[in-house]
Amino acid sequence: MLILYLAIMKIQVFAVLKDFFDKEFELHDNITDASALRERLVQWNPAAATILSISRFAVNDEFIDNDFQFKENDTIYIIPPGSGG
Amino acid sequence: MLILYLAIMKIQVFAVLKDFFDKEFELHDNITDASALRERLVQWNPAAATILSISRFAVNDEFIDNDFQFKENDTIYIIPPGSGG
Amino acid sequence: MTPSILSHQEVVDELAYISASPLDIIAMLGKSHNPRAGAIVLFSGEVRNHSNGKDVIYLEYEAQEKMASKMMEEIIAEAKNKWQLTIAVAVHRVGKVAVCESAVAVITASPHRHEAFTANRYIIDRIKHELPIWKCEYFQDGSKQWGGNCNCHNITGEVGKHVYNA
Amino acid sequence: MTPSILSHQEVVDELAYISASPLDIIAMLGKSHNPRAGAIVLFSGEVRNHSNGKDVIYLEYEAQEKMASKMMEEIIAEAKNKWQLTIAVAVHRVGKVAVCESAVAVITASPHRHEAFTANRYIIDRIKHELPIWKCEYFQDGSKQWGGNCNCHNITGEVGKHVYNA
Repeated sequence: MLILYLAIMKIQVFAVLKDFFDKEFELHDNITDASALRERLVQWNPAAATILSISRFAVNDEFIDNDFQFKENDTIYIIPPGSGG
Repeated sequence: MLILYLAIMKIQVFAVLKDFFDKEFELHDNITDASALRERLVQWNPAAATILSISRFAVNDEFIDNDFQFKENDTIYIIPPGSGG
Repeated sequence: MTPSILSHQEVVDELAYISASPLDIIAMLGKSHNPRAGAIVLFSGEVRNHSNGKDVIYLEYEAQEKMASKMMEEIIAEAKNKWQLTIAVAVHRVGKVAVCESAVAVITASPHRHEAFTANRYIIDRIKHELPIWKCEYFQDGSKQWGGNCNCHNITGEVGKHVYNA
Repeated sequence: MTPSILSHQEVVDELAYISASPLDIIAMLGKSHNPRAGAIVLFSGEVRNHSNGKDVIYLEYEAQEKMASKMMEEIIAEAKNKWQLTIAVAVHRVGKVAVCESAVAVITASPHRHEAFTANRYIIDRIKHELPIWKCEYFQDGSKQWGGNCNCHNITGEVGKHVYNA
């Protein structure tokens, strides 16, 4: 019998991404990096593919690279391009 | 007997030029254009040659060219380079 | 309230890069004088009553406030150092902002004008392109629209790389 | 005083490009909002306490006021038209100006920020290079100096032709 370890990730999205996902949600998954998370979210809601492709991810209030390895209980922010000012 | 017609010109100078000339004075001379006036003022006070060479002349609140012909009773402003702001 | 809490409050006010209450650009300008500063430049980005061919009622700004604050602080420190500014401050509103209210304000000062102008433009350009702050426009016709995200990635080929006019 | 004289006074105030009394940049900024203007840029040129290695007490500005006013009006009209500005105002002080006081102020506003920044810089550059206004610095040591006339003629080869950074 195969046991998959499913990590808990807290996700928070902003601005227009809230039209596609809940503002905050948890993901129980075996995803370990940002690239995989992006793919997972696109599978989940294909309509968000374009905005996700130009959004950046952040952990601990710092932008992360695509190969950043998540740790258990990380809060991941998904940051679309800014439109401040 | 030769009679020279001496026109009256009112001259007004500004800023650093006041270190070389009275702020306002009259010139009774047979000068007819701006070039000649500049030469006349340099003869009068050679120390002002440099600043006069980079100053502009104005009549009726408009800058004039070197060949502008003065009329009797014109008030001529001598305008050194600006240093406002 | 003890004096130490009061003075902490003052420090926090000085560092408030993101504000939920209206920006008092008049008060900001009033504080921005320095006997070494010959040139002061203020930029105020204000809400227009018209956008995308529609009448605007108000905007609402959202931010990832911790990241936005930290990035603002870094941008200002970099500009202050690069152009040897006498004064550099910037604040961005969050929440509802009415027409004619200021959504973002930047003040720079330097001995001569070139630095104050260049640095001010640099700071506002980076704020508008890079900070995790987003506007949503609310229109008279009842519709809303998340605002003009920057499209620099189309030019640079990389998300998070930007091009600037200045 | 009749109402007509009062309203004439107001018109004159609006057109006061040269001022013998302190510039109230706070009041100028307070008036500079417009629902079509998304970007407001204010420049204030203020008197520094140090110049040419000496301590400055105050400056004194002299102007050929009629010409300076007329040129200011033309520069502002040109900028307003060229960059389609919503607001364009400028005032220059004459007489004694103390350290930290504003000697010249320019406000520009436009729908987007590029125009307001570019036009503001254009207006102040032309004011500083072209207008018949001169400063005299009065120093702590009792000396005075007529100030840094522009040297553009050394580059352009022609008096009255200027070069600009912007």
